[in-house]
Amino acid sequence: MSMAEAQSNVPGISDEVAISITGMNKWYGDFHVLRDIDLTVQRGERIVICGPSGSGKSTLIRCINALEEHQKGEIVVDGTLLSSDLKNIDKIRSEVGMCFQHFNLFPHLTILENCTLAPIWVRKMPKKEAEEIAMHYLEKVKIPDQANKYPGQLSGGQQQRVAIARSLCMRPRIMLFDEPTSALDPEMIKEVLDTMVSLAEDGMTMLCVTHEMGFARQVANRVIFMDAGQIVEQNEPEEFFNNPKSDRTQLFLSQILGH
Amino acid sequence: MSMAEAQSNVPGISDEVAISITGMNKWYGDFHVLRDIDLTVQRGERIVICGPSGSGKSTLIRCINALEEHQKGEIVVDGTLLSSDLKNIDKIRSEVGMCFQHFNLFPHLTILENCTLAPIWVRKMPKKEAEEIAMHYLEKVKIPDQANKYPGQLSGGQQQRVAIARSLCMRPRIMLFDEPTSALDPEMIKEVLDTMVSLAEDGMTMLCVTHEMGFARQVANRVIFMDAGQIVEQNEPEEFFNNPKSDRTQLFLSQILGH
Amino acid sequence: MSDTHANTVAFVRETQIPQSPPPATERGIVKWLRENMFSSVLNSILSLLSIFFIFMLIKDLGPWFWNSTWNAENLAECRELNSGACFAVINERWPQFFFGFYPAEERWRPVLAFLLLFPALAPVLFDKAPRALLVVTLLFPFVAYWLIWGGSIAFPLAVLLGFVLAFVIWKALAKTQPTIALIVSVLVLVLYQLVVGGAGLVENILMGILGNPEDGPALLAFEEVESRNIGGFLLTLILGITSISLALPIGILLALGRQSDLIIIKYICVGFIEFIRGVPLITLLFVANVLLAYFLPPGTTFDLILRVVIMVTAFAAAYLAEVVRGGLAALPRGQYEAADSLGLDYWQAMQLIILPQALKISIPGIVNVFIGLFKDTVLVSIISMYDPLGIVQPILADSDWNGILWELYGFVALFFFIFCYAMSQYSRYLEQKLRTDHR
Amino acid sequence: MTAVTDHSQGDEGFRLSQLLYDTRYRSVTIQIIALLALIAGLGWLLNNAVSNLAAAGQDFNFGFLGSVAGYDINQRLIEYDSQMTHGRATLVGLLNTLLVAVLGCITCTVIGVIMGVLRLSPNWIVRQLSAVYVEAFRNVPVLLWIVLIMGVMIKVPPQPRAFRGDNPDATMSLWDSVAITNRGIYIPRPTYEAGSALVVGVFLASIVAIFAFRWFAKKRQEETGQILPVFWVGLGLFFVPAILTQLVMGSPIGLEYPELAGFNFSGGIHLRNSLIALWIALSLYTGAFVAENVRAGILSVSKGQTEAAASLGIRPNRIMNLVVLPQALRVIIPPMISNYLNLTKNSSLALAIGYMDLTGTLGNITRNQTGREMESVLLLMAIYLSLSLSISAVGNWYNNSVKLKER
Amino acid sequence: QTLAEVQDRGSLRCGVTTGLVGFAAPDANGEWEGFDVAVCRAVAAAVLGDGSAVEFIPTTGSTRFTALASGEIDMLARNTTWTFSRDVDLEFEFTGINYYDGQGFMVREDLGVTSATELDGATVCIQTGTTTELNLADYFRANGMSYEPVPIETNAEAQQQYLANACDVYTTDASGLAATRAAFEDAAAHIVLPEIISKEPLGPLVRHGDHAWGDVVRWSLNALIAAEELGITSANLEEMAAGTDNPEINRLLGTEGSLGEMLGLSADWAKNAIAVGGNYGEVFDANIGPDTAIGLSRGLNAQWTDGGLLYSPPFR
Ligand SMILES: Nc1ncnc2c1ncn2[C@@H]1O[C@H](COP(=O)(O)OP(=O)(O)OP(=O)(O)O)[C@@H](O)[C@H]1O
Ligand SMILES: Nc1ncnc2c1ncn2[C@@H]1O[C@H](COP(=O)(O)OP(=O)(O)OP(=O)(O)O)[C@@H](O)[C@H]1O
Ligand SMILES: [Mg+2]
Ligand SMILES: [Mg+2]
Repeated sequence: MSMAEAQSNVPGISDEVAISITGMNKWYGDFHVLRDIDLTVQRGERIVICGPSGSGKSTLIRCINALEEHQKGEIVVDGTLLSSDLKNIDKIRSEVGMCFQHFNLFPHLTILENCTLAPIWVRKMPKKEAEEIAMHYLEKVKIPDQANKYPGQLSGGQQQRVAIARSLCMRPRIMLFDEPTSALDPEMIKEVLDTMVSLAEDGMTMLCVTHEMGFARQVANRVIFMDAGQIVEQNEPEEFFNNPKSDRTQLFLSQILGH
Repeated sequence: MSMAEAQSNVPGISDEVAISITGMNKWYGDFHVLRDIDLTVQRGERIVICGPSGSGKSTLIRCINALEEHQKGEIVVDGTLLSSDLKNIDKIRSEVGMCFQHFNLFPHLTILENCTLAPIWVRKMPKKEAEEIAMHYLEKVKIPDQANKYPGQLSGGQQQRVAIARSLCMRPRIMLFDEPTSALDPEMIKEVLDTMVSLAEDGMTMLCVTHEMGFARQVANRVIFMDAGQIVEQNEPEEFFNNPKSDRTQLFLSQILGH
Repeated sequence: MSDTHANTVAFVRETQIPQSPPPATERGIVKWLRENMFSSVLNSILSLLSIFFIFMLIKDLGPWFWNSTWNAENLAECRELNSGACFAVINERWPQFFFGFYPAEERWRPVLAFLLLFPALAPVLFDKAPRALLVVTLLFPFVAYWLIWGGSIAFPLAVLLGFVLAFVIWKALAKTQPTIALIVSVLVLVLYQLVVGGAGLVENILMGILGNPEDGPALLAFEEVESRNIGGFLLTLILGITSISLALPIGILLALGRQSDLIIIKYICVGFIEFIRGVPLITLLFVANVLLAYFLPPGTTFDLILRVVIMVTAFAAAYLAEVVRGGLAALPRGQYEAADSLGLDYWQAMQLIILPQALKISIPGIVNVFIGLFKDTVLVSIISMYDPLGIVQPILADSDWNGILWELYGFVALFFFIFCYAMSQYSRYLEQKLRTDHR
Repeated sequence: MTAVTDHSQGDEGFRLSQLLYDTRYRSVTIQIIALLALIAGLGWLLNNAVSNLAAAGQDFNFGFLGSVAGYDINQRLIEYDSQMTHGRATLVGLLNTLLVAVLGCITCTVIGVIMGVLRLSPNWIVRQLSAVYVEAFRNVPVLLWIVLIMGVMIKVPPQPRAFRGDNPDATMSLWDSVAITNRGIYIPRPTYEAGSALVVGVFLASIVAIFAFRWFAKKRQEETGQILPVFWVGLGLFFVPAILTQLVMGSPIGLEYPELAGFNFSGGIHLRNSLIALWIALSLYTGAFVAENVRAGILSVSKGQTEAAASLGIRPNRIMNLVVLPQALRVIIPPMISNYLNLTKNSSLALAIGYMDLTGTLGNITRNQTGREMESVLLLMAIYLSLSLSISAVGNWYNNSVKLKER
Repeated sequence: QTLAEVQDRGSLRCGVTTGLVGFAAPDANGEWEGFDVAVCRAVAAAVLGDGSAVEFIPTTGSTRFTALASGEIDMLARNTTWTFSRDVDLEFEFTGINYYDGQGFMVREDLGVTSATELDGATVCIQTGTTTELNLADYFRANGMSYEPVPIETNAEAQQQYLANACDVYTTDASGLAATRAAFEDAAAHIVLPEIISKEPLGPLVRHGDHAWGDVVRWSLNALIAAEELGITSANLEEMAAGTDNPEINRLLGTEGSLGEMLGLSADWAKNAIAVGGNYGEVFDANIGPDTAIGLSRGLNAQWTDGGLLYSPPFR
């Protein structure tokens, strides 16, 4: 556990464990997607996951949120064991926020309604209060003036920022991002990354699947490289990019950073 | 004539004019999309067109191929004046190949059939011969082994390469590309760009709408910047990227290259 | 060539070229005709053929319309007066076309109910209508029933009470246990209406207060009108509107069931849907007319209209389920996942996220089912109900109008055309609106 | 809903609340409740039926199908008279249903495809006319069309006796071969005399030849690239050889023309009003829906496909044949199948005009004459259900076989 | 128990034809009138004392038995032939005969046909689901003739087809033919052929097994017949009801004995029944008699005393 110890010295990262995954395995039918995943995430840690397409990055993230069920091993999120008990699932989901590649905003609701929906119906918050919170986070992602528009009226970058705000409104303690910028035009990627950086600065625990290596260098405490359903390498960003240990990582990095 | 002269010294670029556009204007209803376009392309020249969304890049490219008709001005392709004469249009289309952003492969035909369709029905080629040519170009784009699959079974990058091969099978003298990589995942962009580079090395005349600036630097003879339906700036790539003259170009480049 | 940029190494445009108007292409009728009717030889031939066809139609049908008669006692008189159509029959029999054999002096009641339909429908059809009108929508079924069938208001009130009761229970439980709340409230409703006889009990109490119209004058009571006497377009509308409004929720539930992971529920729904869709509506009407009595406890007879409504509803619901299923399937998976990841439970996700979108997508299909259902109501004429088509029979049998046909059928066809066309245009409007919505 | 099925937690022991809160048991609970409710409901209905039947002193058996029917059926595709059984009458009705369904499916497709293509025509007036056709038929009940067309059939054409006399009011059309009367249409019936086998043989051979030529043309194209005019040659092959043989052999295949005899025409084939009215009404009505599907199908092929083909230099009519239609078909076929299904089911409205289809025989006369309501209606539904299921099974099979290959 | 139901409900549900002028058809106001309708009204009057307390439920040849069996109607008065199988197999109870009929043929006069035996090859309009359909098949078969049946659902459609000459012959009960012919503009151009090919005793029927109700319907009909025989008319009804010296009249009208009580009805049940439209003869004359457009003569339907078949069992 030398690495975990090393990290706990970094300011903003506490000793508390936010997510702990032990011996987790997952199959789709006969296809073994995730194999023996062990991962411990400290509160306040910011982890970037990368790897080639199909390596199981999304699946890993989605298992943490119980969007997919795993078949073996344990996932403990914030002290709650992820089991088939609906109550536990609900508890975990309301502590874990998630942002998808394609934003998945609700197109029939305004931005504000998108953000207040879950607080009102899940947290049973009064509408007024929910709206105040929503406006607070919309300001944080710098689009308070779009609150009454519909998602279809915003650009992709704005939509992704709304998606982030929507998750934040549930005041999650952990945020998961699944390639949040890969569906965006080059001009819009920056807006979203900036938002994520500012989240990171606030000390939010983050797990982020992304290929934006600039972002990884800038904010990650740890970079995890996955291939064929396994964690192949994990390290601090500097080390990871400059001295990749495994051949597979080297190959991957050369492709990504290549052009 | 300094530029043309300069270019004619570059190996592979002849003095022959491949495309010449003079005073071309186009309207969609009342909307003036292209304004006074003047452009001369030498045989063997490789031109990259860039510019903000909606500036009329696609429209320009499509006018050259007679997919859209222009209302004023002249387009001469390979010595043939583009008029409403069907014969001229046919002639031009069989000399000009085009690749679309969304590939537009025919989903009900195999890769091989996609490639042989036009040679068989337009060039009235025997099937055997058409297939040989198709396989030749499929090898060139490095997917001969997929020949009997259907487009839906290939990845986006592979599909785009098939689209390129399909155009090449008609042995065009000019290739037009309309954002060939913008619908692709990062890892696949490289495959397609590589294919295009190798085309360029063979001396194909190319007009390419793209925002891949790496590609522009590497292969383009000239970069054209369009805005609001007009050509704002054109120059050799080095000059263009390092010393953009117009403010509009500077702004655009700063955004594109920003992150 | 182009000196503009050929002279400069790097071409830089300094000034903007202004927008200019499109070239004045020739306009006018001649151009329009050439482009739209005579663009090629084939098109010219087609145009001429079409014009000839229209000409023949007008030549044949025109005089029939121009020389029509609107006032006559019987067909013979019509024929004497004029050579064309004899619309006098419509003139004489229109009350039957509209109301069947509804008592003449009570006809204002269905008319009033029909007028009330508009405020009741407004909040459903147009999202700009004031929300307060929803109350009218909810009360409309009861008021309309009372107006059309008459009798004391006690009965509809008693039934309404059952719904209110069920709603209150649902509301109370829904916060904590949505699934159970739904089941319990439906159970309460069923128990109230059928088993315990709550409705009858309450009805009697209310009658006690208001007075029983059968014993003498009573408050808030109309003369009762038998289902048998209701006919014509009134019957069509009753069947159509009731079945449509019942079929929609049932269809949605069936669609959700069919999409469900729960195997047994899924197959129950699939079986029901496929069975209903596999047989002609007319056989279902046979069942309503003939077999239903066998499948109910001895002695329960209920109104033929009600029986037909049940069958038509089941029929439409099965078709609706398929349409809604299409809408559900068209939603990107991400919407379900986003809802899940926010912690919404199944019913919340359905109600707040999935259904509003799925229904929007399926509106054209839903309206098509409605149109089909509305048209299908004429099938009840086969089981000898006096719907607009059925009412033609006694007119044909009348010696005054023996031999008349086109006028009657034409009138009925016109009515259906107006209603169905209006519906399909409305769905087009919605489609259009939803496509541009939020963009 | 997704959740974890990790059975290592089973050792906590089972709590009742898990029935509701544990995803593993919750679904089972709900399903069992639903199943119980279903069984209870069905049981209740069945119980009622049994006791009602008992109370009415009736039993439930299909023996009546074996007893003598006693009624006549005017249109029969197989041998039938009033002394045969109800079962036989049912079969006659079923065949009549199939007849009108098959005829209707063919014509509605032809009408629908033509109208659907015309709706996309650049010709304004044609577009408007086909729109009027589609709207008129889609928005008026099919039953009304059936009775209306039946009315036309009865009232407009001349009566058979109008053909009688030296100076008749009406004459037969198409060189005295077809009689259109208000009792139906009489068309010639082919008669086969000596030598006719040869004509038929030549005709069959020329059909084989058409396929052979197509095969040859394809091969030729593959080898040399030359494109042969398959359509015109095929058309010629279809007609010319058989007609030549017929002429050379001295017309061995004759036609029996309908003639006035007694009250009616006799000889030839009699297409009854009810059949024609039902056929026309169903075809026109369903054709309107088919037209919409065809239109939607053609529109569904994205513009990019046409553009890609155009940019390869392919001509517009070839683009239609090679690129657009093959793709549009995949969109058109599924709704087409449900149109065929609807047409088949709507053919049961034959009842209204006395066409003796399945509903007319089993569902109406047999049901009434025997009083076996329950049995006949259930049997009727079962037959229609199996008809529908087989149509959709065939449709789905076809649909799957042309489905686009996806990743 | 039907009797109790009817009394509870306060109205009688009576199944009639969808429209056959003279027998049962709604007029322009939706008022039903006709010979069968009169039977319904008489029963309603007997049971409820009010001849207008009837709901008329139109049925076609193919829906009528279902309606009765399912309890949708209390009785069926729709020129229905009394046959063995309907009585025994279908489990209905015929409560008497209100019209002795037989199946006949109607043709256009200018067809030149004078006998049914000349109908070989004719096109015949026939209502489906009726006994006439079966009789027709038997008749042509027995005489070795062929015909082309044109099946139709209702009398009105038959009329349309026949008038348009889509069929040469219309066949149904002779009474129905007369009624149909009467509705024609040019009734004289059509003739009813002399052959009557079947016995068609028409009468009201009820469900089997409910004998109390069957009795009520049976004796209401008999009351009308007996009234004619006994000379009771709507004109002299009140006078007779005051008491006469004929004990049978007295028993019938309830001034003597307790027949009404035995039926579970009031004592003046028969008086009410007769009061609606008069006795059988009056009903006949008013709806289908020689003075009406339908113009049927009494024929077999005369009282037995006049050489007809009408013969009411004694009220005793
Ligand atoms: N629902 C599913 N059923 C079966 N296989 C699946 C399913 N979802 C994903 N897979 C497979 O699981 C593997 C891992 O998928 P995953 O989406 O986690 O990869 P990823 O690393 O996120 O890739 P990408 O970078 O393309 O998003 C892939 O091979 C994929 O094909
Ligand atoms: N068929 C059309 N009808 C009307 N306007 C059109 C049509 N096609 C394009 N336009 C408009 O013409 C302008 C130029 O479009 P064009 O597609 O050429 O832009 P572009 O530079 O290729 O943009 P992008 O980078 O988004 O592809 C845009 O404003 C667009 O909205
Ligand atoms: Mg992924
Ligand atoms: Mg573009």
